[in-house]
Amino acid sequence: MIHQFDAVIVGAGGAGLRAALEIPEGYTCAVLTKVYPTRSHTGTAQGGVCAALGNEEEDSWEYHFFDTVKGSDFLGDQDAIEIMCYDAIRAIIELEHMGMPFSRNEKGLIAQRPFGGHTKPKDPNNPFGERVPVKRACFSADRTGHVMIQTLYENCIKRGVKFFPEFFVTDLIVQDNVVRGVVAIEIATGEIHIFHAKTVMFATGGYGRVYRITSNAVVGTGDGFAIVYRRGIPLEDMEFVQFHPTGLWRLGILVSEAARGEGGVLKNKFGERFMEKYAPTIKDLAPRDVISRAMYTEIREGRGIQGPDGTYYLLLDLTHLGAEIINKKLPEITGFARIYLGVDPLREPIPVQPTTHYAMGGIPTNVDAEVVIDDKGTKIEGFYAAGEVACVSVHGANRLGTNSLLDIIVFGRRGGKKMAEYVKEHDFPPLPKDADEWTRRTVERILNSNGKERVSRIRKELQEIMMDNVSVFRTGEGIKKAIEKIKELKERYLEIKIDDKGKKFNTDLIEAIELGNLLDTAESIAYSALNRTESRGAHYREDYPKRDDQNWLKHTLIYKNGDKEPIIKYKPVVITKIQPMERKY
Amino acid sequence: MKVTLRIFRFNPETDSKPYYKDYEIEADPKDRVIDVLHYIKNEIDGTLTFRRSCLHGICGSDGMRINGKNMLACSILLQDLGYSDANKTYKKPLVIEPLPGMPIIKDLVTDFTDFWKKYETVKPYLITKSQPPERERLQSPEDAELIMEASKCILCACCTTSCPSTWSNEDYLGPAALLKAYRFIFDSRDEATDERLDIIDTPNGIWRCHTIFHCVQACPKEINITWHISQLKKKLVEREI
Amino acid sequence: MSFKHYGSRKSGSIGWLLQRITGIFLIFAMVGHYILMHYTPETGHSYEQSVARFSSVYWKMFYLTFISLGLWHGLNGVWSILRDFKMKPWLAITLYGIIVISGFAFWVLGVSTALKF
Amino acid sequence: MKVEKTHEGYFKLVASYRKETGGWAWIIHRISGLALTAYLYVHIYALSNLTKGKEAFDAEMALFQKPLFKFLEWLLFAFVLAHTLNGIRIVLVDFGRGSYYQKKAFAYLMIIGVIAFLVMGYFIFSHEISQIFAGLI
Repeated sequence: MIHQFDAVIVGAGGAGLRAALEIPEGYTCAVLTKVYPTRSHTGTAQGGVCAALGNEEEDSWEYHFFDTVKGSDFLGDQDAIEIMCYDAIRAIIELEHMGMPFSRNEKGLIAQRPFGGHTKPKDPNNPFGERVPVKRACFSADRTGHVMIQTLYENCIKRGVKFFPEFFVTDLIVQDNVVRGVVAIEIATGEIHIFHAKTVMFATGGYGRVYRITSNAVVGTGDGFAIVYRRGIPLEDMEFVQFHPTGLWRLGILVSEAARGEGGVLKNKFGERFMEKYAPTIKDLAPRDVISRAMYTEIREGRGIQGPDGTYYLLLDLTHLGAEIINKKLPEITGFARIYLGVDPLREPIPVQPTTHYAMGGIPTNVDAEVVIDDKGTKIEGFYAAGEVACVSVHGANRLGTNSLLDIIVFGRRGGKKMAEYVKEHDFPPLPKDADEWTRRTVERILNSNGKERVSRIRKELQEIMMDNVSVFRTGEGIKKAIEKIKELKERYLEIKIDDKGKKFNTDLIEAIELGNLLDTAESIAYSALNRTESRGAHYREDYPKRDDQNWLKHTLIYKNGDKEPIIKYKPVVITKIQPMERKY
Repeated sequence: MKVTLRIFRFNPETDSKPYYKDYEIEADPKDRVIDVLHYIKNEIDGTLTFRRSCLHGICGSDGMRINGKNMLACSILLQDLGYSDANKTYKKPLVIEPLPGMPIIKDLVTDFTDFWKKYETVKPYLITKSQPPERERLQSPEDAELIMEASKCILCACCTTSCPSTWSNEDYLGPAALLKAYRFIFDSRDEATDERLDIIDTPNGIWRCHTIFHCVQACPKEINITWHISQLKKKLVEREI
Repeated sequence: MSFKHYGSRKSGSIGWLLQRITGIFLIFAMVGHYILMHYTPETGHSYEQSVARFSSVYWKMFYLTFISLGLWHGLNGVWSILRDFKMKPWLAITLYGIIVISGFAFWVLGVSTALKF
Repeated sequence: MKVEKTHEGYFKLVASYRKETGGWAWIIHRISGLALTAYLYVHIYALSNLTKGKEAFDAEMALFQKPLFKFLEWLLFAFVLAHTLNGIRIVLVDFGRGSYYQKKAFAYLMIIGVIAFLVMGYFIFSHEISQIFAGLI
């Protein structure tokens, strides 16, 4: 079946929904999502969304800007970061006007709390002097993302946006650098649909499921990354994978940074508050890469606690906070600890370990969410990307907590506005013949394949090898091992066999296609990581433990090259106001 | 420990009638029900179909009926269902069925079309008539607290499908939609209270609630939905008098 | 955009409230009734005493209220149970008719008994 | 999109869904309510015999003094108690914060109910009970 829409948005998370709100009346817009809109992963964000509102104490967007640049280990593009931090205040007020139920302070203003890496100078007259944590994260208890996605979805209903829930997008139709639509499988019927469009936005979220321990949803299989990568569009900075320090032990379920923002502390086997060693000034509120590394170091040096299954964890201690704060401001994570680990945070510390959390890299875009495929700014006409799948890059080598929710509402909106302009000025580009050929072939191949490999087995092996070799600490040797394994798995992937051969709601088939996406995404991560021979932000190479601004102050662009080794090119980092300096907390 | 899962199966392409299939598996008391389902799908029978996404009870995808009661498969451990002895073989099967009273698409997957229509009926968005201020609208912490619990709802449909009033009349708005109505009626910033009260004050609306508390027991986010609905009823009565 | 709701608005709040108010009244009335009937069975059940009670204006008023509210509470309850089910209009009207007519008939019977004395 | 409906029936669902306090209270309330309404009709009809004179009324009253009717009356009281006490719970839920303590409220009210039921049993059968004791002595 062929549909025609002026704008097609793939993914109904925060970025997709925010963009959909910008498509003007009179133009058709379809939002495709492989789950129901409110099920998207934005909803799991807990802690907050940052904006220098200054509701609790003196603050300025310029401090926010500085923190984000420093947090990114100076790899973030400063023009984009400036736009985001400046626009944050307007964006939050706008969300409030849309009806988002924020927590409030005594004055009736939006309440704010401290968050990892967000600071202000102790002495305002000395902006580059010593910095102290600042209350900057606007929140709604510990379900900020949940109320945000609900609010955005509510407003989409108000606007009458057309949704296609449970449509799994498999391919992007692009020819001569002009985007023409997408191909999707309607999960309920198994039918293949072509969406012919003037503009397409990818807001498909992250790829956490490449790793074994992850806070990401099962649907976070990197579909958007893999689709564009296969279509010859590069991916930027894929080596930077954020590990959140506090995932529930074994499960990886996120315990928000807000827990530390409210005063929680990390402790090792001996009950020491070990972050005092690694980040003497802001301690447990250091950025995520710093804490994750510190935790791994503690475990390696024998100060972790061994669980019955042989894996190690550390402790997040909230017991000193008191019932009032825990129940009022952190109810959600209290529930998680109780349900999943049988631990009552009021009385005992929570066992935690670092968990795969966020993709800093992604589809390269400019500050208007337009996809640019090289260092000269060549665009793919009509193609946009926003949210986790995009790399603007505002997060550089490491994202600060709360900046992801900010990213989606700021750049989702900017992308939406550009799309609105684009649909007014352009006509439908002709649809190439057999646009759905790749999808049809893939589906047929998987359904008819009668090999002996199980999808789940390959997926598990991929997740293991990535977790072991391409996570917090990396070595060239380890990454090479992972690459070899990925090659092997890709070959075995051609020999799979699925049990469900039907058409209707065939999740077996969907999972098989997703596995293909995981493999392609993993490949781009591993090659990018192998290539960058320095340590920066979340990318830590034990064989190259120093940051190397001389050679590596640049973005990686990785291009697929058939079955051969991918091609790697570079793009300069935009530096406007702040020159790279040593990053310590 | 050994547990038998008795799972509701129905494939519209091959089965004329739904049936139950037993799977005997090795599990740990600390496993979630969703882990066990994943194990079956991954290792034993790939045709088993169910929805899931975030796996920690915030996306609301995997609502199903487990041992006779609606809950999220990702938010319940086997040990909380009485399977707590790691060395035992349990005879009593763990019965897993789709949400009751909904059309069934396949296995544990149900059709949510009506559920979303009901949700949309109560106008689930802030309506304001006055010009918004330059900064945020002010709201006291007490007023914010009033809608905090209601805004926890994850729209998993566990409540609505557990309500006997929905079973007898599938057009009843149901707890989820009424809770959403509460969320906006009691939002100090909303300016369409009257319009909203009219929507729920119908024979298929709030008056089909008989405080049976099935919704409260089913809610995975522990929202006291009945309390919120009783506030709405009082508001409606106040308006009439 | 309303979802298949039938009937008019304002279709329940007063009935809902009255059901509760009559319920509360009936609790007290029932306690009195039971004390009379069982705590003092000798006087409560005799013909003379019953006739004497019915002859008193206050008792008459009490019984009339009791019968009226009791019937209303009971039949409104029955109707609200029936309304839980999706009914074709003709069935709804028929059942409603039966309830109203039989309720009225028994009300007349009860009232006439009380008013005889 | 065609979806197959495989509904369980209403009564089957009510019977099979795992019920806690609220569900049971609701079922008890409905059944006792229906029974009491039916009884009200019977009661009004029986009372109308007052108009037929002393003989007819006394004959009827004598009938009600038979043990079987006494037992039925006792049973009726159980229905009255269940409906009345649960009615109190419903009013607490509707007008107070009863939603938060409805399970406890139900438990306490039902304990009161059982005690009241036994006490009433003593009153109804006091004549028979004293006879039994008289026989023993």
